[in-house]
This record gives sequence, structure tokens and C-alpha cells, in this order.
Amino acid sequence: MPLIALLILFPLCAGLAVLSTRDIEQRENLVRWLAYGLGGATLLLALLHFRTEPEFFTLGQGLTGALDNLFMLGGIAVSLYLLYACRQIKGREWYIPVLLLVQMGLMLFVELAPEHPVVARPFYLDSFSVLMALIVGVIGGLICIHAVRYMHDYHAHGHGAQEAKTTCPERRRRSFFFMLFVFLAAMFGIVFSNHLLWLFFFWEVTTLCSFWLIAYSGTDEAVRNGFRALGINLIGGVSFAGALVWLTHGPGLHTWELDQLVAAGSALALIPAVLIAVAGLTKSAQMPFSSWLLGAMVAPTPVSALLHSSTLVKAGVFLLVKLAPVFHNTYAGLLLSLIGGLTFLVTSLIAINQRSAKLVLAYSTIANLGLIVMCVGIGTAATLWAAILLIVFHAVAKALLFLAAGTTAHLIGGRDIEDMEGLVYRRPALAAAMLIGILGMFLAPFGMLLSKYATLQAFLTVEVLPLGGVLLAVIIVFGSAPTLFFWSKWMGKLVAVPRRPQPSELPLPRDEAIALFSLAALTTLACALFPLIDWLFIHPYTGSLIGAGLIPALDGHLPWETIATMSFMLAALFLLPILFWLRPPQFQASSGYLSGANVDGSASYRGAMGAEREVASRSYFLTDFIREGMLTRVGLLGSGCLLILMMLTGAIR
Amino acid sequence: MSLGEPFEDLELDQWVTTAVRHQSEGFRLVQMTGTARADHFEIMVSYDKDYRCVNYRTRIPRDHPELPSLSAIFPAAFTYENELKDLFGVVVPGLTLDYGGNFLRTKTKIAFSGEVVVKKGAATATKAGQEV
Amino acid sequence: MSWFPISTLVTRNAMQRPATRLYPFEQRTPYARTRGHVAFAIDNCDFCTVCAVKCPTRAIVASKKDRTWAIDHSLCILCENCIEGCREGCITLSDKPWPPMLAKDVLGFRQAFESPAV
Amino acid sequence: MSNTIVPFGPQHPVLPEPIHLDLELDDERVVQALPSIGYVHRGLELLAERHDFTEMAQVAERICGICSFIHSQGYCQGIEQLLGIEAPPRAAYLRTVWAELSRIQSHLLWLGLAADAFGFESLFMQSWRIREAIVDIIEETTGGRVIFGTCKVGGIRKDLDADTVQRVRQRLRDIETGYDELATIFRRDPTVKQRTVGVGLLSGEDAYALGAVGPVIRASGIVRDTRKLGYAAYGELDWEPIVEQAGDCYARCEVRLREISQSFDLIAQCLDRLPSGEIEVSAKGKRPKGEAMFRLEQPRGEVCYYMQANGQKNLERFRVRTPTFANIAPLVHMLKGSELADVPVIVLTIDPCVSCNER
Amino acid sequence: MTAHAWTLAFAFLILGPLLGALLAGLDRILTARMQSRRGPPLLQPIYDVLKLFEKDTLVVTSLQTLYLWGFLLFMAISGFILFLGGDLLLSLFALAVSGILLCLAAYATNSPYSNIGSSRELMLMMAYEPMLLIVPLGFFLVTGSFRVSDIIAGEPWQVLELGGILIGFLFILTIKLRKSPFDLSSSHHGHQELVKGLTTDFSGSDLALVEIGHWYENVILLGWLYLFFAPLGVAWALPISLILFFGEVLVDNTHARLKWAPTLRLSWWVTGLFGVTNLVLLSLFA
Amino acid sequence: MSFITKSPWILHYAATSCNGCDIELLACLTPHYDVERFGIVNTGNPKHADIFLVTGSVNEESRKVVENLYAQMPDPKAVVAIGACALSGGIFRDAYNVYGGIDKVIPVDVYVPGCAARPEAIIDGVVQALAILDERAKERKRQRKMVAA
Ligand code: SF4
Ligand code: SF4
Ligand code: SF4
Ligand code: SF4
Ligand code: SF4
Ligand code: SF4
Ligand code: SF4
Ligand code: SF4
Repeated sequence: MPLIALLILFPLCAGLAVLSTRDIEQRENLVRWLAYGLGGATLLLALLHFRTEPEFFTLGQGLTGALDNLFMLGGIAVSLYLLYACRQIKGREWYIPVLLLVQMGLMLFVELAPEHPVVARPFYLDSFSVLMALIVGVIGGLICIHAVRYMHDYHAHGHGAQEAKTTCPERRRRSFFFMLFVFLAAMFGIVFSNHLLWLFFFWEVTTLCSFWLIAYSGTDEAVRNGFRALGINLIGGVSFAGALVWLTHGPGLHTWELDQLVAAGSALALIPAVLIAVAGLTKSAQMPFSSWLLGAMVAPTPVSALLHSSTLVKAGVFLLVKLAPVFHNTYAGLLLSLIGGLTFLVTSLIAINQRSAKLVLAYSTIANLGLIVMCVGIGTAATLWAAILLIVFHAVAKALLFLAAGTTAHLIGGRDIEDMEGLVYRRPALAAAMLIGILGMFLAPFGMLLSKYATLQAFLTVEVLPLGGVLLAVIIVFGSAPTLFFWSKWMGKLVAVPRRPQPSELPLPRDEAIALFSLAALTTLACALFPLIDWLFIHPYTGSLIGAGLIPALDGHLPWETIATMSFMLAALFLLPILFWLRPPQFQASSGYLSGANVDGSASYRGAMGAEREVASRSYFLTDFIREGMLTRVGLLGSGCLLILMMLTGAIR
Repeated sequence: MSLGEPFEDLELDQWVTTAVRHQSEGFRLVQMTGTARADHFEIMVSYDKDYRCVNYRTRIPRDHPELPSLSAIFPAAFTYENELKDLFGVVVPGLTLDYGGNFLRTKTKIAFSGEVVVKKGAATATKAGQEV
Repeated sequence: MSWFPISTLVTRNAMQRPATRLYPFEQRTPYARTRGHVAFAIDNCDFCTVCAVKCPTRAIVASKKDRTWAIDHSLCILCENCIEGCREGCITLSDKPWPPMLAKDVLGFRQAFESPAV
Repeated sequence: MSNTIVPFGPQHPVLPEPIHLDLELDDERVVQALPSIGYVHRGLELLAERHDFTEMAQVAERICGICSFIHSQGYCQGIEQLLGIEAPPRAAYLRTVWAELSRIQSHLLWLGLAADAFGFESLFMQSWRIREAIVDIIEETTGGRVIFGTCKVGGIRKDLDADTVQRVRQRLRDIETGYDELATIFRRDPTVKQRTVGVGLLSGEDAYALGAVGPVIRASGIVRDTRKLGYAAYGELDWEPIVEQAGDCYARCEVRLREISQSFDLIAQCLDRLPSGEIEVSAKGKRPKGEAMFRLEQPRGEVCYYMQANGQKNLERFRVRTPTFANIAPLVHMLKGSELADVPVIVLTIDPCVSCNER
Repeated sequence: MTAHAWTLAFAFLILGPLLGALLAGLDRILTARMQSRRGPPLLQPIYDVLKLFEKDTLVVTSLQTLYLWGFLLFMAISGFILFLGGDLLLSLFALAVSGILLCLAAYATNSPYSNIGSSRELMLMMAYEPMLLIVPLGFFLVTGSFRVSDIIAGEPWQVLELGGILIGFLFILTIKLRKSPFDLSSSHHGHQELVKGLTTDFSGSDLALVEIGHWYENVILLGWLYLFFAPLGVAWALPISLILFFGEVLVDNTHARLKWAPTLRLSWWVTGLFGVTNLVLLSLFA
Repeated sequence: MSFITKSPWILHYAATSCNGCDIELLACLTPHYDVERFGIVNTGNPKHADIFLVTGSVNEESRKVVENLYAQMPDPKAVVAIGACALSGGIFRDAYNVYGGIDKVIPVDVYVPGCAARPEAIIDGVVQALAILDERAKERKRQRKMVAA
């Protein structure tokens, strides 16, 4: 328990400490040390509590009461701050304050209820939440380290320089790291709270932080996107609050404790679970709610990495995974899976259209979360196993990719994938990190493959509605193809040999290097040692759920040779370049084939009108074939219908 | 088969107006070419309609070989005019798609602009013998 | 069944003997008019050089003074002008192509003949 | 935003001849296609200064190895006009026979290359197999497989005896049967249609305005076949120009397919009506004088010969405007907005003749 | 994992290329005969590769060789898993990795035709991956396992239950074998708009690696095809799958090359129509 | 005997030929002559080719192209010039844009005369080139061994 308190309070204090520094250098050093400390603390937690059975903590009566009041006031404060921020809204954004007020009303209705359920054990800890904490602490910490240098550059040049300087005064810059730390504290809160009201408070804090961070640069675009994020997250908030109202005043289940909600099973808990799931869907940017995540890409890259790849969106799926036992074997669960599936399919396709590295990452993030949601909706041990592994792999690999994309943008001055041509030759280390990230994202034997393997197997054996499983499997089958396309073409750009010598470039800053290489190492380790992760964290968690009879016993698990073969492939993928490096072949170099029109061994040719032209190759975006607008519309409509259906089936049961 | 198609001489300033007239009458550009003479270039253009071909000739002086472009009237003229440019050294103001002398790159530059020396008879055997 | 005709054709082809002429192993009989290469018999030649004059590529070089006649097969375009021009019938048309050469030695192909022919 | 920039040619397996296109692609859509020529330019018009007017017939024949005969025919008829002589009727008929044989062989050759351009290898092989039979006839009657060498100023150099005529007629009938099967395949194959229908559209107005000739303009619904001028024996034969309306690649293929059948028919007519008599009139001692513009129809369309002479052995000016040259502007027009995979198909459906084009 | 399985797997590693080369040789002879040509000797593919090793290798970047080795390695792994009786899904993933590495090798050269070739290859992968993935899924629904050894031990009539999937597989087999109408990215024949597509900038031993990889691929694909009929016993299954395999030669010779967009659309339609429908029916009635 | 003689892949380039020789060369690939019997494949790509078949003479534009293509062919390789034009310029030898035969720019191993060169002659020429290639392949092997040693 003290550790949990530490984890929640430490970043909070850290944030305050950062806020109080005046000197930039001092502040940067402080951030570095605090981030290391945070990572260390979570590692300590993990060391102490791996393979742990769920543990619940009680607080003293007085403390609970005090915290109750504190969080209630805090909640109101957050809402009020947001209301205050709403003075900047424009036009159609009037719905934001309305939602805020509704949510505040609902919460007050819950909290001031005459006889509300008593929460005996407000905090808990199980191996899954430890794993989440590890992700938040380590990856969040690394992202903070990356941000130190990145924000330095961000303000030193580029649009950051022009815009942030005018719109964001020094105070705002200081608050940046404060907000990061507050956000991490809230994440820990979400991960460890068993008290749904407290959880909701932390939830609100993350909403606030994301709004603030997205709008950070203060440009109109950033502010608008901030409000979009806020608005959509508030929909989730209202839905969450609705669930709380149901749990407080509704018939049947009467509890404020998460574990009891889960344990109540689908018969009793489906309605609140569905409502909370909607909140989870908004936070994890699933299809009808996905637009905020794309808009949020205007934020500085570390923010994107932190909020939108590795942590914030994970809060959404974290909650969904927690609720999975409730969804197991229900129509609502199947529909939830279908929402995830539709999101996966549509966003995978759209990602092909994207030029900007960040947008590709954003779409693939949504797609991957969709995959996780698919797993959650089915809610068997195998799919949960897959979902959690996906969370882990996605968190490390995506954080790595985001940071690498940001660093690349700073170093070579372009965020388009097209600009990254020849990165392997121009910036080998950076390119290696990026390649590891990409491989981790989709390629056998790395991360996603495993999870896809498990999900496919699980889907085909799903029993709610036999067709549903096939449908989901088919979605994966069709969704994987575009994934393969856009990742491969990105890799293709990275490995392409540059056409002319590149000018000497800036050195890779140390902070960014540390973050990138640690993440690259983590990605590799996660892939290589995933059985260990499984054994340490996932298996105990699913095991305890099975033990409690919440989900059926483990069905077909991965056979050992499959894992062995995967490891062998992984080893091969690493050994081959090393062998190659040790004994490089001695081949004569020549220029590419240019129909015989080459000019002196370069990449230019003698073209029409006597001009010497350099060839150019652009990867394919298939904009004529895959129409982003149309797909988005289909996705929104389809997922909207599914969402409504899900809520209906939830209610009808 | 002799068609008795006419060859008419034009003044240079009628060059474009004739083209415009033929274009509006539904004629089609058949070809343009040149012949080098001692003190001028003869430029020829052929239009046709319903299998009837009419040919016009104009002269441009060697020291000021400038020919207004027809490519705005007959888009297809750009190939012929570029050719005239490269082979005869004619300047063609107003060319829509100007290859800048790179339409036909040749070993001997502006090969057709030289004095027309008609050799008496074919190459003689003795000369050939020396060369071989 | 729009792919039917092509499928029939292709299968029929596969069943039948290939149309291939197994060239170096089996050689077909040339037509009477086949232009293979220009053959020369010195016997009647009186070195009038008509052939050389008529040759558009100057492949033939003949000299009345030295009584020599030479042909460069790398230049000959088989136009038959020389054959038509020669009143002595020294030049004939062979239906075999002149074999490929490893060196284009112009002098080497100029075969000089002494006046009483060999 | 940068586009893909690809040098298409001069050496490119889809093009048997060197021509270059600077292609600018967006994905695979052609944003811009700039042609560049000159890879085959020899400068043979100026060879008229070196070769006398009879020898020039052999140079003219080598303007191109595919329509070789028609080039020599055009040249010779032009000179005949300047000399004021006319080839005897038998020569005119045999010239027509050879010209049409050359058209069949050229179209079959094109058919094969076009099939190859959209990856239909067996069709390529089949059409060249049939073409080889035509080439055999050509070889038997002229002695050459590609360069006929039978046309001369004043007539032709070689006659056909009755036996040969009979044999040729018989063999052509057999070949035509084989050809009909091939044409059916080409017309009906769904994948061929996929690749050609609606591709490379050229409206009649555009075709006319851009000066397209030959099958290209006829496929756009405009009747223009220079053979209608009635040179050689064409004035005396029964035939009508072949026209299609669609203006796409398929229509251009169709025009050529039908023209092959028409040529078979024209040859049969010629051989049936073959007049007897001399095969040449002597041009001895005559010298060309004056100027002439002679036009005739090659497999690829109208070719123009312009000749100017002043009574000497050598022409003063010799000029050839070949069909491909006229079709370049329409080609550039059609390429814009097509797809990379369509480029070879469109290029081949104008059946480019770089060799004659650049002379 | 019986000794027999291990023997088979190692036999694949060593003899696989040989068998694949013979298949390729037969293919070339058959193609030639269909075009009424005489065609090359049966061992021609082997001569070609041995010749390529005799030649110098020109590279644009030395890294391209690395990716090609990766391509070959993963191709071999994929086949190894298959013939070991291992996990079909895993074999498929290895196949995909190998395909991607081949594309990377071509991308690495950064020359226009190679690049377009690999972009097209990726599109083809996008076209056939869904169907290829459905095959193991179908087997799973029928036999309850992704393992090849279990599939072979299945019921003889499973090929009937998997009829639609078989059709879909035969369809994408055309793509995988780089046959007309789907030889968009590179073709075994000359003369196409992409020069040699993917392989344009490989030469000498690099190109030989690609060829050997394709031989492996031939055998792997034949193996996949065989799986459908495997429960019938070798005596039936092998001839049937060989006939179907060479049926592709007929297809190759009766079609023009399609463009990428129709290819993608068509193969997804076929996947949906045959593959997915079959899956749905299986899950409804199984 | 080295394998190169069993699998000679060709590259064809029409320098400034009149097409006559080109179509005869193409005819070699088609059913009646089918040079695939000898393992010959028309690659259309210098990087895959062993024998460079050039038709037509060299002019201003094609000079560079022929050089480039030759340079992009990996050793061992051979060049066969086909037709009078490629040998010497043929009838166009006097034209103002013609430099002469192919050997003006790259070393030629076999000269196939004719206008147009017949398919049979082309096949003979390629067969001659095979002997040369065989020699070169062996030489190359020796060189490589020496480098390795
Ligand atoms: S690199 Fe781009 S994002 Fe970064 S500070 Fe400069 S302009 Fe802004
Ligand atoms: S033309 Fe005849 S007669 Fe005169 S020299 Fe020549 S061979 Fe003798
Ligand atoms: S015979 Fe002929 S070549 Fe000899 S001198 Fe007389 S004209 Fe000249
Ligand atoms: S056939 Fe023609 S080119 Fe050959 S030697 Fe005789 S005249 Fe000269
Ligand atoms: S024309 Fe006849 S006789 Fe005169 S030189 Fe020539 S070959 Fe001899
Ligand atoms: S278009 Fe010209 S170069 Fe091509 S085959 Fe015809 S005549 Fe020859
Ligand atoms: S278009 Fe010209 S070059 Fe082509 S075949 Fe006809 S005449 Fe010959
Ligand atoms: S040698 Fe003759 S056929 Fe060959 S390209 Fe030259 S002119 Fe044409």
C-alpha cells in the first residue's frame, strides 16, 4: 500500500517541484532524475509483486472519508476549471459545457446519495495492474526524458518557436512538465483504484491533462483539437457517471467497488459495464469516437507518444480488460468486439492513405486498440492473454515509433514518411530504432503476430454466436493485409539507399538517444521474453479470474513448438545482420537501372528536352482506391449503429 | 499518282493568318518542313481536308531565320517546329512545347543549314577505294 | 466462355508438334530468291568497277589498275545492285547468309585476286 | 509533393525501339509524359545528296524495316511523278500485293507486341507464328524477309510466275483461317478487354485536331485512308476504309484486326485480276525535275514524301513525314491521366514506328 | 514430431530447391508447348541459377544482399515448418516475412522500376494475404487444429467441406506463382512495363537467391495444395495437386495481365465470395 | 564447359536500326525459331544479361545509351552486333548523325552481317558468342580464385 501511495503521490509532488523551479537547466535535470526515480519505483513494485494474487487494501475510516471528500472537491474543481476553459469555445462546441454540467450533476447526484454503498477496499493491486503500472512508469518516464530535450528544440525552432513563444509564456512551459507528471499520477490512480468514484476522479484528471497538453501550443488548431478531445472524452465521462448513478440508485447491483462489479457477472453488471465500456471506448479512441486522437497529433510529439500511444488510450482498454469477464459470452460483448473490429479494419485501410508519419502512427494506434477491444469483447482467457500482450507490445513499440518519428522530424526536418528515405544510411541508429518499432508492431515473429495467432484461434472457438467468431476472424484476416502494406512501405522508405550524398547533420541529442535506445531494447526484450511476461504478470491475472470462475478455463494455449519456432525466427532476424556485418560480401556497386539513360553512375538520367533529371520514387498511397472520406463515413455510421445496439442489448438483458 | 496538288508561295506575314484560316475551315496540319537555299530557307507547310492537300511555302532569310509558331493554332505543329529548329536552326517564337534544341540531338549540329552542295553523280568508285 | 477459344488454341498447340524449326540441326531449304550473301567468281571479271559504282554502301572496291576486287560483307546490304549491274555475271546471289565474323577486319575481307584467277 | 519520376526508355523491354518518355507518376497515374526522341535519328533525308535518285529507293526502303516495301513504293511513285512516267499495270498490282502483304505482316507484328505489352505471351507467340507464314511468302516472292528490295523507279524488279501466284493464293487462304481464330481470341478475351476498353481515349475531334493518322484516327470514327487516293491498284479494287467509333485502345486494335482481313481480301482481288505485261518502264536517261508531294497509306497511316529536283541525278530535297510523327501529339495527349500499366498499351496502340519517325 | 517428420523437413531443405526447379522447368516446357514452341531443357532453371553464380554481382547497395538472404531464410523456415507438420499459421507468417524482405531488398536499391515492382508486390500481398490466412482458418474449423500433422490425419471428405476455400486458394495461387493475369510485380517472362519489376536491380548471385527462393516457394505452395487432398492418401493427393498446380500454366497462357486495382478488387471479391462464405457455412453447420 | 553457355540471357537494344534487324531478332524468340531451346531468354534488363545484341549503328543519342547498357551488364559478357548498320553503319554510314558501327563505342565480339540479318544468322552469331563467353567465364573463375587466395 505505501508503494501505491508513493506511486500516486510521487509524480504529483514531482510535478509540483518542477513547477517551482525557475532555472531551465535546473528544471531539466530535475525532470530527468524524477523520471528515473519514477521508473525505478515501478520496477521496485514489479519486483515485489510479480505473480501476485489480487491484494486489496483498506484505509482507515477517517482517511477514506477524507479522501472521499478530497476527491469530490477535486472532481468539482476539475469540472470548474474545465468550465472556465470553456470560455474559449466556438460555435458548435457549446455541447462541451453542457456535457460538463450534466456530468457534474450526475456526480453530485451520486455522491450526495443518502445511502451510498460503502467502499471497504478502495485500492487494490493485481498482476495486471502491476504490469500497467510498469508500462506507465517506465515508458512514461522514458517519454519524459525524451521530452526534456525535445521541448527544448521545440521552442528553439520551427513552429514551436513562432507560436509557442508568443502564445505560451514561460509559466506555461513550466506547467508542461507539471502536467505530464500529474497525468502520470492520475494514470497510477486509475490502475490501482478499486473505488469507482476515485477511479472516476483520476479519469477526469487524465481528461483534463490531455486537453491541456493537446492545446499546449496555443494555436487555434491546437485549441480546437483540444476541445474536440475534451468533448469526446466528456461523452465517455457522462456515460461513466451514468454507470455510477445506476450502481448507486439503480436496481440490483449496489456497489462502488470495481472488483465486485466484475465479480457480479453479466447477469447483474452488464448495464453499468456497458456504460463504463462506452467511456473506455472514448478514451481508447474507438470508431465513433476516434477523431480526437487524430486531431491530437498537433501536440508536441512526446505528448502524442505519452497520451495517444502508450498510456492515456491504454487507460481505456485497461478498464475494458478489467470488465471483460462481464462481457464474456454476451451479445453486448460480441458487439463490443465488432466495434473494435470495424475500427481495426477501417483505420488500417485509411492508414495506407497517410503521408505524415504521425498520422500513420495515429491510425495504426486506433487499429491496434481496435484489435484489443475485439479481444476484450470475447473475454476468454486466451483473448485476454492476447489483449494484454497487445497492450504491452503496443505500448513499447508505439512509444518508440512516436519518439523516433519526432526525433527524425527534428533532425531531418520533415514529418512525412517520404522524407525518411534512406534513413538507414543517413541515421543508422535512429533507423534501427524505428525498424525495431515497426517490426514490433506487425511482423512475425514479433509482437502482433503472437496476439493475432491467439485471437484467431480464440475467435474460431467462440460460442456466443458461432457466426460472430468467424466474422471477427475475417475482419482480422482482411485488416491484417493493409497493415502489412503500410508498414512495409514505410520500412521500404527507410531502407532505400539515398540517391545522393546527404549533408552532414545534427547530432542525436543524448536524452532522446537514451529514451529511444531504452525503448528499442525494451521492445526487443518484450518480444524475446514475452513468455516471461506471460508467466510473471498475465498468467497470474487470467489464472485468478479463472480461479474465481469468472471466465472459462484456459482453452488451447500456444503449443511450445510454436513459441520455440517463433523464438528461432526472432533469433534469425537478429543474427542475420550480425553475420552479414561480420562477413560482408564484396560486390561491385553500380547505379540502378534507368532504361540506359543513366548519367555517370548517378541516379539522374538524360531526359526529354535535354534536361538531366533525377529519378524519384514515392511509395503508394492508393488514394484513388481507398477513399479516406468514404471509409470514415462508413466506419462512423457502422460503429455508431453497433454502439447503440450494444447499449440496447446491454439494457435488454 | 499525280494529284496536282498546288504549291503556293506566301509572304512571311501571311504565314500565321493562312494557318488560322485553314484551321477555321476545318483543315488539318499534315506536315511542315524546310529546304535550305543559298540565301534563305524555304519553309513549307501542308494542310489537308477531305484528302485534298494544299501546300504553302514561305521564305525566311538566313541571317534572320525567324518563323512565327503555328503550335497555338495546330497543337501538333510543335513536333515539326522543334525539328525545324534543330535541323535548320530556325528560331520559332511562340512554340508551345519548346525542347530548346533538344528534340533531335545530332552529331552535326543543325545539319540542314549548310550550303546545298549537290555532288555531281554518286560517290565515285575511286574515292570509295581510297576510303576503304 | 469467352476464354474458351484461347484455351482451345493453347491446348491444341500443346498437343501438336511445336512449330519450331530446329535451326542449326535441321536446316530448311532456301527459296530460289533468298538473298543470303553476294558471291563472286573472278573468272570473267574484267574489273570494270560498275559493281563498285552501283554499290550504295561502297562495300565493293574494284580496281582496274591492280585488277583487284574486294567486298566487305559488313557493309553489304544485299541490295543486288551489283548483281544487276555486272554484265559479266561474276557476281551472284548465294542463298546462304554470310557467317558471323569474329573480327570486322576491313582489309581482311578484301580479297585480292591475281589476274589469271586461281 | 513529389511524384515518382521514371525514365521510360530508351531501352525498355516493352518497346522494341528506342523512344524515351519522362514519366511523372502519382501512385501509378501518369501526371505528365514528356517524349524525347532522336535515338534513331540518322539523317537519311540528307543522304539524297550522296545517292542518286535510283539508289535513294534503297535508302528509302530502309527508313523502316517493317513498312519497308511501302517506303520504297512511295519513294518510287513520287519519283515517277517527277519523271513523268507511270509504272505498268502489272507492276502496280504487284506493288499492291506486296504492300498489303507488308501491311498484314506489320499488323500481325503489332498484334504480337501489343499482346506482349499487356502480358499475354501466348497471344504474342501465336500472332508471330502466323506472321512467320506471311514472311515466308514474302521471302519466296522477293528473296528478303523484311527488306523486300523489289521496288524500283519505273516498276518492280521481280515478277511472279503463275505457279507462284497460285501457291501464294492457296497459302494465304490457309493463313487467313488461322488468323481468324486469333482475331476471335483477341476480340473476345475478357482480360484483353479489361486492358483496352476505355483506355487511352481519343475523341474524333481531338484526333482530327491533333493530326492523328492511320488506324488511330480511324478508330476515333473519322474516315481517312490515303489508299482512297487510288494510287497503285487501289483505285480499281473494291474496298472501303475501316472505321471504329470508340476511340479507345480496343477500337484501335479492332481497326487493325479488321484491316488484316481486308488486306487478305485485297491481295486476293489483286491476284485474281493481275494484268499481264511489262513490269517496268525504263527510266534511263531521265532526270527528275520539279517538286511533288506524294502521300500513301502505310500500316500506321498516312506517309508523305516531298521531293524536289532540278534535273540532276540527285534530289535537291527529300523529305518524309511518317505516320508516327503525326501520331506523337495524340499520344502525348492520351498518356496524360492514364496509368503506368496503360502506358505500354497506349504507346503500342498507336503502333509507333520510331525508325521512320526519326529517319 | 516423429522421425519421419524431421526427415521430411530436412529433405525439404535440401531437395526442396531441386524439386522446385524441376517444377519450374516443367512449367517452362509446358508454357513453350502451349505457345507451340519447343521450349528449354527440363533442367534449364538449374542451369540458369548455376550460371548466375558464375556471373559477377552488381549491387546498388550491399544491404540488398542482406535482405535477400533474409528472404531465402524465411522461405526455407516456412517450408521447414510446413513439412515438419508444424503450425500452418506460423508457416504462413514466415512466408509473409520472406515476402516483405524481398520487397525490402528491391526498395533498398531505390531505383524506379524496382521500387514500383515492390510497391506492386506489396499490393499483391495485400490481395492474397486474406485468402491465404483463410486457408488455415478453414482447416482449423474442420480439424480443430492449425497443425499440419493434424490436417493430414483429417477426414478424406474435408476437401469437399473446404471446396470454396480451395477455389479461393487456387485463385491466389496464380498470384503467388507470378502468373498472368497477376504477374504485375515481376514476371518470369521478359517484356513488360516494369522491365523485370522487383528483380530489376538484382544480378548474379543475388538473382540466384531470388530464384532459389522461388523454387522453395513452388514446393511450399504445392505442399499447401497437397494439404487439401492429403487425407486421400499420397496416391490420390499428389497427382491431383500436381494437375491443379500445372493448371496454373494454362491460366498463365490464357490471360492478359491485369492492372493492380482490378486485381486487388477481384481477389478480395473472390476471397469474400469463396473463402468467407465457406468459413461461414463451416461454422454454421460444423 | 561453364553454365553460361547453357543459359545465355540476352539484352537487345536497337541503336538506330531501321527495325529490320530487330524484328528478325524478335522472330528468333517466337515459335519458328524459339531460341529458348538453348536457354536463351530475352531479359530486357542489362543487369540480367550475358549477351548484348545491338542492331543499328551509333548516333549522337544512342552512343551514351549503348555505353550505359554495356556498363550495367555484369561480367562475363559478350557483344554481338547484328546487321550491316551495327557492323559499319551500312547504308547510313554517310548520314550526318551516324558515327558508324557499334564497335565505335563498345568492344564487339561477333559481327553478324546482313540487311536484315536472318534469324538463322543471328542464332549462328549467338552460338559463336557462347564460345567466347565460355572462355571468359573460366577466366573469371580463375581471377576470383586468385583474389580469394
Ligand atoms: S521540428 Fe517541427 S514540430 Fe518540431 S519544433 Fe520544429 S517546427 Fe515544431
Ligand atoms: S560491266 Fe561487264 S563488261 Fe563492263 S567491265 Fe564490268 S564486267 Fe566487264
Ligand atoms: S564500264 Fe561502267 S564503270 Fe567501267 S568505265 Fe564504263 S561506265 Fe564506268
Ligand atoms: S548487294 Fe548491294 S550492298 Fe551488297 S555489295 Fe552488292 S551493291 Fe553493294
Ligand atoms: S561489275 Fe562484275 S565484272 Fe565488273 S568489277 Fe564488278 S564483278 Fe567484276
Ligand atoms: S513504325 Fe517505323 S520504325 Fe516502326 S516498324 Fe514501322 S516503319 Fe519501322
Ligand atoms: S510507319 Fe514508317 S517506318 Fe513505320 S513501318 Fe511504316 S513506313 Fe516504316
Ligand atoms: S542492317 Fe539493314 S535491316 Fe538491319 S537495321 Fe540496318 S538497314 Fe535495317
